[in-house]
Amino acid sequence: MSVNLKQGPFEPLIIAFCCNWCSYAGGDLAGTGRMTYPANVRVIRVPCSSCVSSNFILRAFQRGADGVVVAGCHPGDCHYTSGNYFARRRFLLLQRFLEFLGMEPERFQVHWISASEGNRFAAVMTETTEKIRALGPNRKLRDTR
Amino acid sequence: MKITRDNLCSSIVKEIAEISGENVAGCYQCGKCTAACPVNTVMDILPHQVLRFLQLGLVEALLNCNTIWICASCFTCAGRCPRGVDLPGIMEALRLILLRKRGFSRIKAGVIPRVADKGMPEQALVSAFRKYTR
Amino acid sequence: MKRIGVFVCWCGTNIANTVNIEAVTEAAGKMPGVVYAGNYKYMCSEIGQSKIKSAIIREKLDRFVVASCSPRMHESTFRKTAAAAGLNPYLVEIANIREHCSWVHKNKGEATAKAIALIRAAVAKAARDKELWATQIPVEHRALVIGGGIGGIQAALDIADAGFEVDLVERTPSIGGHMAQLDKTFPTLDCSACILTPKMGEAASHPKITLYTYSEVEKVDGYVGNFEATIRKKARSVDLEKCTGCGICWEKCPSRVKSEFDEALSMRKAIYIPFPQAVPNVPVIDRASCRWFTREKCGICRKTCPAGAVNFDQEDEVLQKKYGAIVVATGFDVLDLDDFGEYSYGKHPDVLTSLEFERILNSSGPTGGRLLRPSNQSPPKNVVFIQCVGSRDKSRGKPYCSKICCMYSAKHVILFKEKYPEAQAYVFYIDIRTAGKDFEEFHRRAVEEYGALYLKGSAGKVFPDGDKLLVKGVDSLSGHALEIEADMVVLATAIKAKSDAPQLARLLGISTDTHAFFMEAHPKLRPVEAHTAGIFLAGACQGPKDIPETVSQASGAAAKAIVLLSKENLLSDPCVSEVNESLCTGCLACIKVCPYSAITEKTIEEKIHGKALQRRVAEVNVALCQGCGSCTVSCRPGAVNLKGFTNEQIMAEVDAICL
Amino acid sequence: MKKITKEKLALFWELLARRATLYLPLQEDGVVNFAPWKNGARVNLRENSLVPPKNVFFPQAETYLRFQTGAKKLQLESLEPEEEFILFGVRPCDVASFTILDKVFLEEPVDGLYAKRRRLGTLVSLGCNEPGETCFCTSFELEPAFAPGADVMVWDMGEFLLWEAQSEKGDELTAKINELLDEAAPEESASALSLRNTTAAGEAAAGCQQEWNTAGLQEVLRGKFNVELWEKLYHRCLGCGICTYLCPTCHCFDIQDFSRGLEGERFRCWDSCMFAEFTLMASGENPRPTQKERVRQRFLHKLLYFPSKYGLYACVGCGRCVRKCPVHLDITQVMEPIK
Amino acid sequence: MKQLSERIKEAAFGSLSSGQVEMVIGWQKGPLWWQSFPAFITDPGETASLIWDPFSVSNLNKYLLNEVPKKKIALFLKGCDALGFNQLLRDGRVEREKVLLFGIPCDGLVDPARVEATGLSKGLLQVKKEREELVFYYKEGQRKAPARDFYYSKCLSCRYPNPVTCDEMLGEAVPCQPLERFANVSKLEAASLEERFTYWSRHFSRCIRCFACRNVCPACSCRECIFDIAEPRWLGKAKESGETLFYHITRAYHVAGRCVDCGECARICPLGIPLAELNRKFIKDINELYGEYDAGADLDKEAPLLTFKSDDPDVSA
Repeated sequence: MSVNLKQGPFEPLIIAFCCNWCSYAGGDLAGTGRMTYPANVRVIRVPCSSCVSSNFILRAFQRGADGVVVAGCHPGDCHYTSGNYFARRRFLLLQRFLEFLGMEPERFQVHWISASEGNRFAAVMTETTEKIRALGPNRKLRDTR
Repeated sequence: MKITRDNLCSSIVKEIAEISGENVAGCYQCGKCTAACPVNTVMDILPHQVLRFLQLGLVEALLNCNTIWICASCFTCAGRCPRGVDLPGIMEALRLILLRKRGFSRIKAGVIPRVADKGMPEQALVSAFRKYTR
Repeated sequence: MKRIGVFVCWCGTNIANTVNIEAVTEAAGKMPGVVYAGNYKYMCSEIGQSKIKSAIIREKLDRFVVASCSPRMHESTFRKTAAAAGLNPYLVEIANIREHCSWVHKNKGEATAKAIALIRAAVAKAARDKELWATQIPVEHRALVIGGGIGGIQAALDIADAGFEVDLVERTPSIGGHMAQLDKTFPTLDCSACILTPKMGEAASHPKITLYTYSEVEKVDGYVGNFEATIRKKARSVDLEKCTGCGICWEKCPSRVKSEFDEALSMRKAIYIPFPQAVPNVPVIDRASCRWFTREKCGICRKTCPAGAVNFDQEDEVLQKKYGAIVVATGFDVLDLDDFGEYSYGKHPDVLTSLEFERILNSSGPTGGRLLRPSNQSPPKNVVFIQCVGSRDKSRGKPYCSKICCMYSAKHVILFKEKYPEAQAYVFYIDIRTAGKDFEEFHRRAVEEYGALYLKGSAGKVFPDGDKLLVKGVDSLSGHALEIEADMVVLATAIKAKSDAPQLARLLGISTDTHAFFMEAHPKLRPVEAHTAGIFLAGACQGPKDIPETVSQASGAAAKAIVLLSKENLLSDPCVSEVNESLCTGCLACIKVCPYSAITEKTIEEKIHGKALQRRVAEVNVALCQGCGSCTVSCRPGAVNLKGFTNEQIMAEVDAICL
Repeated sequence: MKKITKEKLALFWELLARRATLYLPLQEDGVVNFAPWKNGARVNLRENSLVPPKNVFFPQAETYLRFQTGAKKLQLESLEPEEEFILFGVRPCDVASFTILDKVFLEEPVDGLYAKRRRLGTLVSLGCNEPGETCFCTSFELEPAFAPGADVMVWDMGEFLLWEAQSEKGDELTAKINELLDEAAPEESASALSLRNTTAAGEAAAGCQQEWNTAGLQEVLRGKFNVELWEKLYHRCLGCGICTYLCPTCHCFDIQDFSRGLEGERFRCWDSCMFAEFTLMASGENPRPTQKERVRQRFLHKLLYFPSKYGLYACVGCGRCVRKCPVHLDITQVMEPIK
Repeated sequence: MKQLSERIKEAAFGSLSSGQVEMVIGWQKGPLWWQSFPAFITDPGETASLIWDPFSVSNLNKYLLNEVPKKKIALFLKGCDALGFNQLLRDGRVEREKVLLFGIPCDGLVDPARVEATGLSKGLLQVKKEREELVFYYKEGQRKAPARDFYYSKCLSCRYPNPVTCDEMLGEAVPCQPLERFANVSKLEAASLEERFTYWSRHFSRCIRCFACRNVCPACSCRECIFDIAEPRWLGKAKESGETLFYHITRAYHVAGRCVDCGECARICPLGIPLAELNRKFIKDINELYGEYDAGADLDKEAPLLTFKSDDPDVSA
């Protein structure tokens, strides 16, 4: 079994957890508007950004993600009113903690993208992919098997 | 500055309303008159301020300003006023009070040759005299 | 082993142009658990769906994945397809290879690889799908309305008219609320009492409405469709049945106390009705000021009551009632002006709040409608109205706009000028906000017809000057600092939430905003619902409102309640959280993060090493849970899982998508 | 007997490491553990390692099978260690622990992975000059400064190390590095013997307070499965794995799979009888439901079950558990009341 | 300390013999100078064996999770233990009315490693504390040294030397002179990303997953830990750096906002991994971002991860 680092020029793998009501819909809108962003991004749909456990984020890194994005409704706009406020605290602490352990902070990002922000969705995904491409493959949490 | 009902409803305020036929209370100070006025840059009290002064009963300040004389009665302000206030009419009322009641003359025949250029139509001079003198 | 089917949709050329359908179908066929993979031009079409149905039967599929457009588009379609083929509809997963793939990527190789990854994740998730069933929750066909102001009255009437029983609980001795205190209403200048009292009477006599005045809700348990409320009927000391409302008792009563209804501008008796049109027209004894109760002397009311209705021994009565829906219409309070010393409020009798002014204007008020200066009973010639007292003031007051002050100040100007045409009204305002039908016109009338001088700016100081009040203010339009000699000053005091709103919120399990107004479930789309299912909001308890808004929100809340009450059973979305009790430690962190108060604690008994032990665990109320999943993350051992999005499922998706 | 002066050690490590992977007690952040030597590593020959060197023969986790599942066929590939290595600086107690592990892993059915590693490794033992505070190897009739099971025996004599091959493998290794070894003078060789004698004279004599009379312990413990002592003893156990993971003789393991899509690998990894899930069955049943049963198991396994089966105690008196148990469940003490 | 020791015996005897409690949890002494360990006593006659000495470091309150008393259990709490007790209380893991708490003011405890580092341990028989000094007893005689020189570093930065909760205080309150507790965190924060990664990788590479750090932690009180659960298996058992990192991130994250900073995780780690610094990073960040919060002490405040403010700092990059 390989270490899952593909041959050829480095193509980052970005896993994006998107809340169903805003960011996933924003992603849909990016599609309907035929905007483009790199195919490196793969989206997992969750009901709310507050439903994204650090376990999933770390798991993605272990299993080969070079970057992880969590996207949710803008603060104040949560479909469930308060979910993203809790998420905001959880993720800010996690982000700073990962940085403390020596992970590049760019690898774990949180963005607020509304259902109407298809362009923002595409822009965030493009930007993130480019940033991570520049950083190179993540080896720090990755399972070496 | 003290504001009293007497000032607000002084006879001169009533007279202005009577001459112009306008209720200055109609103005809500959006400032469109001033914004539209082609000569606002040379006025010392701006058109909307004229109305505000009247709402506050501050007539004397208006009788001493240059605005009422600079106003050419082009009616741009009146045409654009969302409240339908006839500001040129009020300007006219202020002028009339000065001219009729106080014997004020804005221009005197003696200065005309100096200020008028040669091409000025006589009709303009005549109407200026009608407008600016007793 | 699972038997998973994968159906790849071309979406005409929408997907097929960018994604290599054949390659994707082939790859899908090799995924773990997949026993069939096929593709078709339009999966969502009748033919497409029948292909799925026949494959389910032919291949004995026990779940399937559709790789197509966004699940937000056709998830429900394919769930129905599953149901039609005899599969539980929650055994379907969608891989979004259109919006999230073919439409946003240009390179066919990349898009194909990504489509495969997305399908792999969906397959991994589907393999862990479980059959889910909506639960049925019976509905108690009765409503509780808390608050007997115009909002509560309207909601109660609407619900009752729809044929459901309503209990209307009001804390004070009479229904009517603030509206009963008002003289006229803007912008029509209808007499407030004239339009309110018929409604009060209607509520009192409605066969489906039970009034509980002088009563309070003490406890609410249960959940949507099945609330159980504890109502305390405070001892009125007067028998509701026997009393005829003749009024002899309060005429004879020797104790005088400041009238709450008249904003302390008049005196009432210890046995009293708050105002002449009170409903019910039955007095209460205010035991704190009654001589019988404080000194055990007197008893005049009991002696004089021709009906023998006075009963000093009456005790509080506590009722337990069941309800399917609750409408909260508890109204508002007026801001306390202790922090606004510059207005001399409380120091000079001629400085009044708008509500006090309203009482003075009112013909049934303390002055019998004669508008006179409280200090010397002379007619006022100059009255200064100051708006935004405490509103839009983030340092000493409330940062929000109280919304009704611009309009009632205009109304006050007009009423004042109607009484004293020769007098002058001055209004200090910061902005004039007259959004409402006929509102701007009404305001302009105050300015233009009634000659009120509106001064843009605020008053900085109000202080006595002889027998007058000197108001120092500014007209920021002309840039003049002003002084006005006034006979009266009326302060448009900010509206605030009821001071005990947070307690009520806790009791109901709903939330309040930063200003203690009750929070609506969604500011735009669910403005009359509270977060907690089955609880609805009406009127100023949710934020400052005028009468028509209150009435319409009350009708909206009533309509929502009626929708709920008219159902025999509620069907709940099965994608809700569930607690694995054996893993649950009972830390109850989940309760703290649940926006819907859907999680409660319960005690379970279990045998550990032969000993029966009791311990607390979390319990999800499926009727209240909306499926956000916030609780799942707050649970460290993962004892709480969101059905349809379990930890195991998301983890499997992560593993699969990262391959 | 040979010797090597300490100045030459750096060169010596380099030479050894060129022959095979060289495991040495290396110090990092104040902790000494056996690890492959690399240039610049800090070798500590004074202290015994914290984690016993059993992990060189029996790693904490080792993959031994790779698999690939397709739609129909299953492909398997076995893995086994290939690399020769030298394990230098193992204390005699830890060398004795290999004898115990050998009983478990080398008797039928033979554990191929362990057996292969035993074949691939050359064991160089370093005698102890002075017992540690928690040492009690003499309680098990071991010699602090002599390890019969080692391929080479080494003694630290201050300025130099004495080197004596004790097996064929030891001779081979000696031959390979002969260039750096000098012949020891007779009186130098004799000093090794005197060191053996002084240390063997008893740890008590050398200032050690841990002396544990294990005579007849096995007999005493027989039939003590249900005594009340266990009821009292287990309370303070935190249920962590320190004692078992730091024990040179503990050898329990678990088998786990790791998979990534259709590919995967199977590995074995240390497990600890102190953990609740060690005996947890898939049904949810747990035959050792509380820490009491687990603590009892650990002590009885070492001192009763193992000796009953193999004829020797599964404890070598290295003192690691005594030193590191956070609640001082000291094996030398807790058995006293039973006696 | 002698006095305190006596008071502990008295308190234990009193509460057991009066029938007020059915078990007392305290400390007993082993044969070696540093061996002080938790003791569980049900017989009043055995209370004389209880001790209090500079090595009574074990936190006793977590044992409450295993015991199911019919009546009450009495136990002794130091300042740090009291914080942990409150956290267990908050997590609903102990019932207040089932315990009788004796508070012990504690100005610091001795780290045997520091004694060893000075060479004082050779032939050492006993260590006693006399006022501000430690007295080291040997066969040949005794030596003295300032006590604070030998304290655990966690004790030197202790901010709650006196228990914040108890039913009865044994002994006088001691002064609190904590050293800056975030010094190491700040130092690491100032280092480069790679330096930090190397630092933590080196430390984590030693981890043997004995779970002692978890088992000793008063904030880790789950009935079944996420790391032990087989389905789904979050933490594999391989010796993989990624998994070890997952373990340490998750352990620290799970106690974020709940860690009482007692430092037991770092003290207990047999491999010397500075685990408390991970917890302190969270504490420091929480204090900076959401306002000072002392888990176990600030009982009127909501735990920082279970609440929010609408104007919290944003996480968006």
